[in-house]
Amino acid sequence: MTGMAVFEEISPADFFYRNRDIAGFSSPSRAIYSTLRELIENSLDACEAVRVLPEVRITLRELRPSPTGAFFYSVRVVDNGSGVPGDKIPQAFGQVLFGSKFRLKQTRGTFGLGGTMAILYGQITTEMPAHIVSSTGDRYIHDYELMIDIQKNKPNVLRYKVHTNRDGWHGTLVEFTMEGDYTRAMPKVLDYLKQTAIVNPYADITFVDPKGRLYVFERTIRKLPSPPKETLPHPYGVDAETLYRLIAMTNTKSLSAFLMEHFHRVGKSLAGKVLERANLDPNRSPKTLTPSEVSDLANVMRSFEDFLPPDASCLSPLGEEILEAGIRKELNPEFVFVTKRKPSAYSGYPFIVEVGIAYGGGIPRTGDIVLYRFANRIPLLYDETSDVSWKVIHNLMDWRYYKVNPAEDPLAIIIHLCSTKIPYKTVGKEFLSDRPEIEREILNGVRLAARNLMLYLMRKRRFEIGKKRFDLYARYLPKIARFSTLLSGHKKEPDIGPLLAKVSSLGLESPGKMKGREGSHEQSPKEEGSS
Amino acid sequence: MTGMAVFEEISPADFFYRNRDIAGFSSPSRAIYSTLRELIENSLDACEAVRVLPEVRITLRELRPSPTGAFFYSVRVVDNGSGVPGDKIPQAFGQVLFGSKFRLKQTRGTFGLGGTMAILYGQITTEMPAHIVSSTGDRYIHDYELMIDIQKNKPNVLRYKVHTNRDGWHGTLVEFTMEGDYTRAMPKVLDYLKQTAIVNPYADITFVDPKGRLYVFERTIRKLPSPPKETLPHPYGVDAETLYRLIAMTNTKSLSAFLMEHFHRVGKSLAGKVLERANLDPNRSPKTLTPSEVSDLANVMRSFEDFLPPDASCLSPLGEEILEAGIRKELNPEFVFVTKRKPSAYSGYPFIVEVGIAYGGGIPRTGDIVLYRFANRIPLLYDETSDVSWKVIHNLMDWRYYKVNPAEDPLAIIIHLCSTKIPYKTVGKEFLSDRPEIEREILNGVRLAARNLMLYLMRKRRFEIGKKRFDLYARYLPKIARFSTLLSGHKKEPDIGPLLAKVSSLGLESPGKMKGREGSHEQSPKEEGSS
Amino acid sequence: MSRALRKKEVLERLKALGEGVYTQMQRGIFPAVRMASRSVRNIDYDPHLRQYVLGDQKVLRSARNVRHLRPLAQLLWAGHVARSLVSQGKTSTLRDLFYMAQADEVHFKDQAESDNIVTDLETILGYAREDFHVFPEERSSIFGDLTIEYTVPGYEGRRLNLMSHPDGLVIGPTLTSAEFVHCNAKICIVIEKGAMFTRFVEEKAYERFKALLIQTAGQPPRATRRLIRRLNQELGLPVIIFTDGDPWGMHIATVIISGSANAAHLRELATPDAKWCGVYATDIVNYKLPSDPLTELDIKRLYELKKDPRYEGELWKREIDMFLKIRRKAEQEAFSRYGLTYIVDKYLPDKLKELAL
Amino acid sequence: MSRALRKKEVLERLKALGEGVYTQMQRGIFPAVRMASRSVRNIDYDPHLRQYVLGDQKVLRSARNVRHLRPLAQLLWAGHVARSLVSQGKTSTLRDLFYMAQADEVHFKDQAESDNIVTDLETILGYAREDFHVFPEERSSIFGDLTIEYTVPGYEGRRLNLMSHPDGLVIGPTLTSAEFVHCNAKICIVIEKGAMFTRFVEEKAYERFKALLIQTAGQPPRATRRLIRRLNQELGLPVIIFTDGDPWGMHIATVIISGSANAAHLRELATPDAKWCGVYATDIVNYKLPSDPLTELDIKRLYELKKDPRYEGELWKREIDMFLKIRRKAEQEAFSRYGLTYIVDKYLPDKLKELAL
Repeated sequence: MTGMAVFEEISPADFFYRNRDIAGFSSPSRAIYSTLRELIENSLDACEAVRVLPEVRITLRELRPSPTGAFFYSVRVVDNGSGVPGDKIPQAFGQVLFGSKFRLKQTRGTFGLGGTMAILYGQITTEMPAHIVSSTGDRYIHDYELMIDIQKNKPNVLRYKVHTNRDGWHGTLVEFTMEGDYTRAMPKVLDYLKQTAIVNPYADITFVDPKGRLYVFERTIRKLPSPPKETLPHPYGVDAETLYRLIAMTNTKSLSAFLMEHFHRVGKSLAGKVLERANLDPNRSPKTLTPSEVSDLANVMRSFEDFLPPDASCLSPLGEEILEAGIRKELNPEFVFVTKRKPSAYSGYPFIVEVGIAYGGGIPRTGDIVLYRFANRIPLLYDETSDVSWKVIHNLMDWRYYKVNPAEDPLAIIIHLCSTKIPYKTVGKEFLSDRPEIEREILNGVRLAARNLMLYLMRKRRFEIGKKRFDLYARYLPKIARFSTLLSGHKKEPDIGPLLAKVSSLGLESPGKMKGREGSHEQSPKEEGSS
Repeated sequence: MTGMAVFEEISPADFFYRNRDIAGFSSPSRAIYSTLRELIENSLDACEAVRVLPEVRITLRELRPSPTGAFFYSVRVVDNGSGVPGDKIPQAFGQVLFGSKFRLKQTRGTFGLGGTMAILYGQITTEMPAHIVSSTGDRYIHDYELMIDIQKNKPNVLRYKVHTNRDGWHGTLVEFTMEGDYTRAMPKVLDYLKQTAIVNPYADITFVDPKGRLYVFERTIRKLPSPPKETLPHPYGVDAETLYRLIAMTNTKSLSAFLMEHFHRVGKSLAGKVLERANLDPNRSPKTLTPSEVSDLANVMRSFEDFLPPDASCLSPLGEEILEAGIRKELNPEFVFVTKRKPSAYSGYPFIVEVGIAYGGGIPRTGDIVLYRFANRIPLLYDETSDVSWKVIHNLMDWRYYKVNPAEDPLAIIIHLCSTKIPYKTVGKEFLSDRPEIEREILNGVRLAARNLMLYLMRKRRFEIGKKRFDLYARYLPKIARFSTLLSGHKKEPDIGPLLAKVSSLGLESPGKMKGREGSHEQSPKEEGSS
Repeated sequence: MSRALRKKEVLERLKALGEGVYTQMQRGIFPAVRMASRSVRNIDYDPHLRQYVLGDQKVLRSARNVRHLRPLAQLLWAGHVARSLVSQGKTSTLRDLFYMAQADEVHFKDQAESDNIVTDLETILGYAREDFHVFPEERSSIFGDLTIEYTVPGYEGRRLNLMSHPDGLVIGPTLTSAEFVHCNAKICIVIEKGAMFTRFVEEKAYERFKALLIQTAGQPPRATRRLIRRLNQELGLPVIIFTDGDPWGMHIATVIISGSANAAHLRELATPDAKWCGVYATDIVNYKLPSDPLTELDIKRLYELKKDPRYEGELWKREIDMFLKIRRKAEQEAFSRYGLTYIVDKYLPDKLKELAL
Repeated sequence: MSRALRKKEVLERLKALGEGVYTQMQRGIFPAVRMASRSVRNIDYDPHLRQYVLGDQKVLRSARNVRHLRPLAQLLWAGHVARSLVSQGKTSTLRDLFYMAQADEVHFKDQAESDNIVTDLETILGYAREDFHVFPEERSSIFGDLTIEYTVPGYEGRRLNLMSHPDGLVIGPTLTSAEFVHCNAKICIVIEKGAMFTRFVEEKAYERFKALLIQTAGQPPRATRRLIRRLNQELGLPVIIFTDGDPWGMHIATVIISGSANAAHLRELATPDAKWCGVYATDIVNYKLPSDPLTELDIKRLYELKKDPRYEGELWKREIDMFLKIRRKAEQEAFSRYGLTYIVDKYLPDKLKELAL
């Protein structure tokens, strides 16, 4: 028999090396964008982790042309964040699927791939080591040069030095070379930075691009969003696999204690009810459960109606003040309304939706609503039409009801979703899948925002109408006086002064009041002779 | 300092367990579709690997409602393919990133994730083991029950039996339980099966769905596509990382031999030219290269102009005969044209594009072209508008030039890309990224197909015109005779017999010939008095 | 009512309009003008008068309402212009009026707006705009053995027999305001199209049927409708109307017979005893006329007519149903398939017999 | 050429057409008819005749070409109908013709097709369709001190003075075929619109300027163009043309003066000495007329006119450039902003002086 298959195993680093398209490194221009983005997001996370107002300095230098018609660049990002402990640095930057982002806590990155993928890509395209300098603010600054052993998925340290940290500096510097195409990536990169500034108005970001141009995104508010807390899993998100893991590691002696200790918002009485429904003795040791009992328990937990929704303390929304500051700073609109929705949950993961609407001023008329999408403070730039927000705005909203014309009005909508787990559809982190719970919250937020915009526009129009009103009287009363005088054959025109005075002082009935039987005659003009 | 991150490592199985959205298991209905698809594709690959006409039997049974409002199903797929060697079965079905598909050879699966992900998903949702029976056609049939240890990414064998293989059976049976929603998945599943039948007309596929309905896709051609061969990497696709690996494992003693032995289509003279360009001695041992020399060599190889394009023997296109048989079988059109493009390459990966066009007959008028996309004989069903084929058909083709109206004509276009590496944008394998080389081949194929359709439609019209021609003479000559008689005042009408005889026997000049100065008067009618 | 008397009354009513507004303003109250509403809900068919009339609902144009300011100013201006035209014996058109407004800095955004104000003025005065000398631009024409005497300045007392010019005489302000002196015709045939009018003249239908021929060129202008009414009322001529065989042709006849909803505020335009004599839907069948399929718009129109009180007679009902059954329509010229003289030699005598005329 | 002679020649040419086809068929060859091409490339402006004429290119309608079969049959049918009309002294319209075809089972897909065949027949015969008694449906009208004598059957020898009816007399087949007997007018004023025509009558422009007034109701029908030419050629009346001030109004004047490309196959329709007297673009400026912005279509049309040889005179160039400069247009009625009589009291005398008439 011929053609027998050969079976083999590959490492995760090797897998992503072979399939780098799916992580956002499909072309030189995309690679530049993805690299900057991953590094900036890691920096911002590292700052917020230690409650420091972020300062991120980015430098991209062009080195020489590459053989494929693109260029080689040196990329360097420095932040004032938490820093990485010296002994973790090699793995954190030289091993795929290693990192600090696998817990149930809101962070920007999700897959634990980004930073290492960027370094991996740089290594593949230039075969040069990466340079990492970091300190957690203690007495030492750690300084590494390393490469990734792709087949083994292990870091390979080429050089390691320790410096004395005289100034108590904390933060991380990442520097490496890579192939890329900045010219083509530039619009997206600048767009990304601008949008990042919208949701991080408390950050100070500078970027020196390969042409030597300096872009500054200044801090306009000195308030950080409240920090997220780590949380236990919510029972709704549990499956048998999770239960197995927890049973293996628990120290609890009874099922009742097991549920209370390892799950979010489960108290004694709720634990009892759940176990009763699952036909399990609350005092039994969790270690004694059979596979089918584990499976039953998981099913009961997922379908039990009385759990409280997950606590949102593990989330860190921007808050209305920060979001509004960011929108005003970067978009400079005539009108802004922002709203933070109450916490909600999907599949046991808590989330909060924040919605902003911006009208007029610096918002351009593009023939459509300008949509800014953010997930855990990351701007989402690609594949807008696949995103649930796009669906909400274009398919679910009836804008006519809010007297808004998306094709004509200068309008921007800002959607920020924060969650312990963002439901991306792809590793490229570009758009959200349409979970019904999230869709509903976005829709309600956009509705509230639209309602407030409508009220603003109505007030604005009312004011303008009042101004026009007097002008109309001043224009037409003299004519009515003149022609009625001519028609009736009087010599002297009547005095319109008293009537004009009434208009300006008393304020006549509003136009709306005159409708009905005695209203204005609104028959439309017709052609002579037709009927 | 607070909020210090905790660093940890996770297994690949764990990574996909936590992020199953990205592999196509985002909802119960999507999970059913992805599961069937992965298993069927594995089966077809296994049959073709041993040049056997595929017979695939699929059964999906509904077991009971699930707590989330969906259902539990038993899924079972049996094929007559190569089978898996007994000792490899646990890893092949119980370990993520293990499989037979990591080599440079055209296969349906790409990521080596599909089958195991389906089993993993079944285990997560039902906590039941999977049942695998397989034989390679030798004396033994291996029969396993196993589960996946997700945290360790290792198979956990619960039961193992060996049966005697009396009938020389070879093939694989996979059976497990899972949560799903067949009712919602049904349209996509049936669409998938129909499209699979288009590109596999040599396969016999049956499907019994949960309602007990039997769907049969019969074999209509007994010819298999020529088998793909494994191939060496092409120099254009090389990077420093690949070079490192090859240097580490090579037995060659000189750089010249190294290049000739490990790369596709590199002979002695080409190897010499490449090494000269890289300033390297052809007789030097590859093991002595420094990192920067490796990097330089990779750059030279990627930018060297004189390499032959990769050989396509590693590819297995359907061929025009099979593709046409598949289109006729499932779409039953009035006209079909298929074309296989010459092999080409992107980034060192060879590929072949096959294009079919089908017109009329069973093709519905939908107001747009019906597009069927295939990659390595896999139908692509989702996200059509993101695919490069969609771009070609809607943005790059000027259909008017081919006298085709996509909004009115009943038209289907079939695009099949085969390659050792399909450039998917996502792990979900739904659409192709727009590599310029691929885009160009698709465009040229569609153009050729459109040109042939245009010729067919023109011939068809010409035939119809000929038929009408005689009728027109038979109708109008008598009138001309009558009115000219009346006008001239003659008594007897002229005999039109000789003229009619001329029309039917001689065949007059074609209408096109009469153009020019003495041509028909084509002034359009105008209103009286205007000019 | 004599022409002189009409003129006097128009002028008096115009003055009263001005006086009312003037007095209100002098008293320091926001001036308002009340008039009958012309909204659809206030238009009723009067079976006694056999035409549309306005009901009792009124609307108020009041300067209290800012949206009424401009129409009120426009209305008074239009009154002022009407007064000048009538006193000076000049005529004008709706379009002239639109432009004249600019001289007085009264703004109309388009002619539709100024036309509507003229209709307001008609409603308030109870007189058609021809009575204050605003004429339409479209013209119909007439031919036949009727002698008229002009009343316009410069032509007073001069007479003309309307058979003088076989191509037809234009029906304009001078003919409309002329008196009838002598008539030898026994019937008035109103024809929708100029070509058919010429055919009737050529085939000497005016002699054979002792007919006055009028061509309306589509929907007849009001001046023509009033002339037809006068021929019927003053001279006692029966009137028959010959149009294309489709809902639009039927409606030309109906507007002549029963007036239009648009002119419900006016009297003396309708000729209730006039008869429609074709082209009927049944003619299309009986005469096997070349025909075209009804369009969707035609069919929609037919269903509207079914609900219209003016279409309650047997004839209307029968023909509407037949149109809807055969779903086809035909033009007057369709009779040409039987030769040019057929319509006068055969069809018209048939029809007169059928209508017992 | 006298009317009787014209008639004889028309009949002879019709017969020749039939004879040619008949003979070819009898010889067993596919019949063909040759005629001057009316394609744009074959239309030239003849500065001597001062009108468009056809060049030397010919087209062949040949039964060898299947696409010519139907038009050839239609052409012969149309010739047959023309012969019947002329011999019987009847008239018809383009629309009648379209329907009459059905009696003879000759199919036209629409009236545009049958109209085009009539134009073919005109080209072959060298006579306008009025000469074979096919008249348009649109009508113009006339007023002024001209006495005519009818030639149509039944009215032969009868005379009429065209001042008989101040609303105007319709210009139809009988007037077109009448002879001029006596004329006291010294000028002919052609006016685009009916309302302005009435204004001229009312203001007695016909007395003050000794004028014949003609209203064209838009683009004048050919019968009216030929009448204007006859007034100019036979009676020596200068002709001035007064239209709206826009490219379309200019073109009404130009078609009267120089003919249309559509009728390049015909002579005796143009009046090369007629003058356009407004509304000019410069009038809009000088008289500060109420005006509207030019539409895109207007502007496109102006650029077309710039390239048209009929617009080579100084006046045309000046006005086209001015229109393009001010980008505005005005209607004739725009003069009403200065009151209704302004146009006759002030504007027209100014213009006559300007044109030295």
